[in-house]
Amino acid sequence: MSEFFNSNREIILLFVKMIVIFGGVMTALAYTTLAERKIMAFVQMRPGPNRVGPFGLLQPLADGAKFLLKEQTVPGNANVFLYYLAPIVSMIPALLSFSVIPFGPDLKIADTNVSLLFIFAITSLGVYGIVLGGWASNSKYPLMGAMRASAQMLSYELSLTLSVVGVLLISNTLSLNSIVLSQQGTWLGFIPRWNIFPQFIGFFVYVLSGIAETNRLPFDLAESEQELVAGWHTEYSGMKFAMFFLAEYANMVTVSALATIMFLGGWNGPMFGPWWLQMGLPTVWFVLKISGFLFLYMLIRATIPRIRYDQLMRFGWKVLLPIAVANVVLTSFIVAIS
Amino acid sequence: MIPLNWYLILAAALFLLGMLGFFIKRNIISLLLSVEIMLNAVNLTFVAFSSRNGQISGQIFVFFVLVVAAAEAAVGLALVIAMFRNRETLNVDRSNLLKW
Amino acid sequence: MVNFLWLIPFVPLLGAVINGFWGKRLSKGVIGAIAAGSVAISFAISLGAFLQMLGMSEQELPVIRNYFTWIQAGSFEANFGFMLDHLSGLMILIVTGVGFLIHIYSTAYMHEEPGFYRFFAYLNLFMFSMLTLVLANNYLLMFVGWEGVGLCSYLLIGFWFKKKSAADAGKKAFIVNRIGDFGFLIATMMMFWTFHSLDYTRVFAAAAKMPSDELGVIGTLTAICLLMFVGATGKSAQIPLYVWLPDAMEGPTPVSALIHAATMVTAGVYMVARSSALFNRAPGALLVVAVIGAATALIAASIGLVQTDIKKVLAYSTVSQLGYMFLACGAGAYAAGVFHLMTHAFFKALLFLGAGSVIHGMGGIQDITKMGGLRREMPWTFRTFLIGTLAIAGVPGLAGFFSKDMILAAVYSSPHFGKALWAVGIVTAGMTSFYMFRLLILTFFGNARYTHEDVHHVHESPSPMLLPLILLAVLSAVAGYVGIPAILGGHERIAEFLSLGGPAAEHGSAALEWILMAASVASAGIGFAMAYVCYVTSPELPRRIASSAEALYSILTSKYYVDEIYETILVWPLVATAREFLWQFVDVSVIDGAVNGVGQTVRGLAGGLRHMQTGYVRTYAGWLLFGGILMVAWFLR
Amino acid sequence: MIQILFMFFAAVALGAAINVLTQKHVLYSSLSLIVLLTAVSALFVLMQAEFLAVINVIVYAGAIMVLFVFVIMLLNLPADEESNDRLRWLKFAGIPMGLFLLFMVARTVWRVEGSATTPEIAGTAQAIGASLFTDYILPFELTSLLILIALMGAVVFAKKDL
Repeated sequence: MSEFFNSNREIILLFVKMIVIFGGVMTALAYTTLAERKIMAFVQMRPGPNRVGPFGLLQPLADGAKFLLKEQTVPGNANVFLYYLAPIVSMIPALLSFSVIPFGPDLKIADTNVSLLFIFAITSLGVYGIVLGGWASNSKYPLMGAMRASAQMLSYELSLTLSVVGVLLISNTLSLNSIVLSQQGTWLGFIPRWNIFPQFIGFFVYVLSGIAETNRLPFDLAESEQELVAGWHTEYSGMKFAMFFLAEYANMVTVSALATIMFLGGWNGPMFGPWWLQMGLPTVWFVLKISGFLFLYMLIRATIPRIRYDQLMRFGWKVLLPIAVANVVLTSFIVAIS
Repeated sequence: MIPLNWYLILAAALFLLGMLGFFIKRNIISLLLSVEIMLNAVNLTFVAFSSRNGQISGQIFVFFVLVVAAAEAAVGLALVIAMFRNRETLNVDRSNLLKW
Repeated sequence: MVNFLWLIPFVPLLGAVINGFWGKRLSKGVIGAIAAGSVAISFAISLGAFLQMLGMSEQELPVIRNYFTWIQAGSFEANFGFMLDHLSGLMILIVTGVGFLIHIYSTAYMHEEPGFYRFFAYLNLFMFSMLTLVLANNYLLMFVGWEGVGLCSYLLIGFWFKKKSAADAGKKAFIVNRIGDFGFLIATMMMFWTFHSLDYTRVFAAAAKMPSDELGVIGTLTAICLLMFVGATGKSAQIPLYVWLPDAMEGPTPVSALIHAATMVTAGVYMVARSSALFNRAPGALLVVAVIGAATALIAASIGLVQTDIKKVLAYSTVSQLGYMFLACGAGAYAAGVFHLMTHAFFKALLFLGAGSVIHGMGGIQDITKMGGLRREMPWTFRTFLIGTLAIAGVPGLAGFFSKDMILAAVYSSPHFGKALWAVGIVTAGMTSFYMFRLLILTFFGNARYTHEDVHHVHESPSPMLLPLILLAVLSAVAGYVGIPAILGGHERIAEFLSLGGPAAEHGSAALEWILMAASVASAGIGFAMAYVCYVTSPELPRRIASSAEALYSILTSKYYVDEIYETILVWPLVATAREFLWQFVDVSVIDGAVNGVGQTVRGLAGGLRHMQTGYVRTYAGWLLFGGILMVAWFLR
Repeated sequence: MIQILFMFFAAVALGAAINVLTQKHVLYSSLSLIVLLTAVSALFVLMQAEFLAVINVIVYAGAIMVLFVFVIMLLNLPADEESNDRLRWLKFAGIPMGLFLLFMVARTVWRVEGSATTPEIAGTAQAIGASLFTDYILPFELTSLLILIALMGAVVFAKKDL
């Protein structure tokens, strides 16, 4: 037995990491939904879910059970194959991107020298789930939602990608781990060397595009309840709907994690205590930063009204994209002369 | 280590499939898709040769092929939309006015 | 001032540019001021440069300024550069001085013309070209000026281009000049072939090392000189290319005065004088120059005897006088030629301007048989015209006398056919005197032969026209004093000044010179006497002579049928060949046939091939594939 | 191991390509093409061209194919009808000829010997970028021009009142 462990240590370690990360992520996603509902309730001065377990803490489990037990409906005239395929296509990329995110100095499944691009590549595939879901439902609201979503995600992907180019120019690598490492230390002894300070324009663009990219308010035109019922997943129910739902939250977490890595120093943070604490602290910092980010997301959702579709497009192409490009030019200029 | 031949034959097969598609399909979007298959086959050979000959140039060319493919898709699809608006069909055999 | 040499041509060019591009929007006063002012500046600079040059020692001369390399190709190099020496200094003074006066005159004369700005743009452009011609330091740049003046001459002759005769005259001048220019161009090429340079200094230095050609042998130098002289005959209206000059009188009168009397037509003389170093080594060419000059002088004068158009008389007179100048050059007396060039510029400009004044006063009538008695209406014109006539006729004391006398003396003592050429010169002088006094008498004396229906109000010209006349009259009177012959106590300063050495001609004895001078004065007197008899005392005499010697008279009035002969032997065959062969056969059958044939072939082929264009995308892709397979097959072969 | 991966992805690519051709509806063809692209990207990874693999997915799958799918949805196309035109027999002539051609090409290609001595190079972003911005700077700039022209062309073509 111990021989097996010794000879296959790498692989076993990898499997352990995978279980830890995905298990953690899935749990976290479930509780993110609860957190969102709670925060929304808090903002709107109502209690929120508080019936299932203490403070409603078991609510996600109840939700999950409900999703599993619901009847699987398929609309008439729907394209059944694609109808079933869509949630899977949505879910897989959303989870796949976690495989390269470093949750701590060692707590990562893989780190390639193109991790960042890998995440962009994977998330760019996420749009297919939405598009296919909307089209396969053979229903007008989902179709419109899907069209909006695809156009919106294509548009904002540009500014999203361009906004991090500044960071790349500074840190000189595409590996997420190296980017985190490049943000270690401090300026003047107390300001952390986070990219958010030199790259505040990029951060600003990134946050806005990230919100749009994940179809969150105020940019949730693809599923805007008041116009399109529920957008592309109007016709979905049960577990298939849950997968869309989880994919959306997973994307939120991915975007937040990326923001943390790119701009907020990743798992960097004050280190103290005994070795076992030091092992866990980076992950704690990382999760805390992500949580703060998610909190920002939810706060924005709760407070800012939805904008119109043409405004959305105009904002993306005429405001964010030029700013992102200008930021790239400015940064490269500064990098070049320094 | 995979022999270069394997890649080349795979690429040739893909290219021929793309070509075949171009000849037997009627939907203009299918034709564009076939062209994309052919471009991918070519990309594959480029990368194969680049990796095997230790020269980065092949990968650069793939980069350019991607750019051309993007441009082609943009213009091609715009044309598809225009064509569909005017003729209510995407069958290339129905659009044959431009002849002698 | 020699440092501003380049300004001399370029100020008029600037004037031409301003007037040419924006003249339409400027008022006539401004246009005239720009045109005349630019020439005045040019004249002032010329004068300054000339005076500065006089103060220079021999070693400093000639002043050469190379501004930039104009053409460089292989061993060939042509600079854009100017050269100032005594000859070109004198020339620029004549050109700018006379030119300035004529510009002043023109502002009044052309005042009613619609193309006022155009006229002055051309005139300034002409000044630029002429000054470039004169100042150039190499033959190629001279050629540029040469062509430039030709162009301006064409433009100005055809100034009234709506009149067919004027347009035709312009074309005639241009085409005839092309023949001469062709000769000049070939001469330039031969020169480069022989001397590997076109710069005056280097050409002359190289020529000085070459042996002189024998008389009667056409060596390289002789060939070059003869070809250059072909150019000169075109530009300076010598036999056989003189035919354009009389027609050129279709242009405005100031143009006739400036271009076709005073300056441009003397370019040939200038060129021969400039190339004296070459001509001196080609006695055969010199002889040809002399003979052609003498023949032109005689024939043109004889035609002038019977002309009735005031400007035509002066035109033939010009041709004749130019012949005189070439006669002098041919005799090796370049200085005399240039001297006559200068005096002629003054009095002929004066005569033309006077004629213009008359025409102006007569409201456009040019026929002297319809004039008469104008000296009362136009006293100042008459007085100046009289001085001009006396000057050209060779009355002692006036400019023409000295220059003509210098020429005749030189010709008499020239080695080849000197006496015969002298005799021609004397006869010509007599004829000149005759037709000039005939002109004077018919125009200004006797009774008015015009009716007041024809001419409403004969009037004296305005002062801007009279002022140049008076100045030119003064110059015509005194210009000769720079060349007083030795026997009259002078030094022939002009000859020393120009120092253009010809073949050594031994001066005759003082007695001989007296005799020659007397002969020339006598011939002038005879001419005057005959004119007086014919047109004052017995006015019916000319008609009787004409009827008794009808054949001769008709030959003269029809100008020896030269135009008709040219028409028959040159123009008609050309036109016929062009029409029947080049047009009807070569163009229609061969060229059009080839073009149409190509078109038909392509069309036929395309008619077959177009069926390749099925309109199906797949077919095109198939052809593409086919081509690709061919290429692959080629590489795998 | 790597051979197995190659075989797997090659099979996926070929299968996807065949599926592109055989599908009646163009949307399925598009989706199949995405699979093909992903497989080709995986093959790129096998050849250590990671950067290109990722770029291939981003550009092709993430943008170009989205555009295709978008257009297909926009036009709401029906499945291809079986048109009975004069060129129908081409399909049946084409397949054997294509196979023959494949055979010929394969026979030729089989003799190609990759020089095993030269080391495989990794297609990192750094290596590609360095080459792209030095040796290929002019073509690179020209592609931007090409993209701009294509952009304008697309805008013009897609206008309503063409």
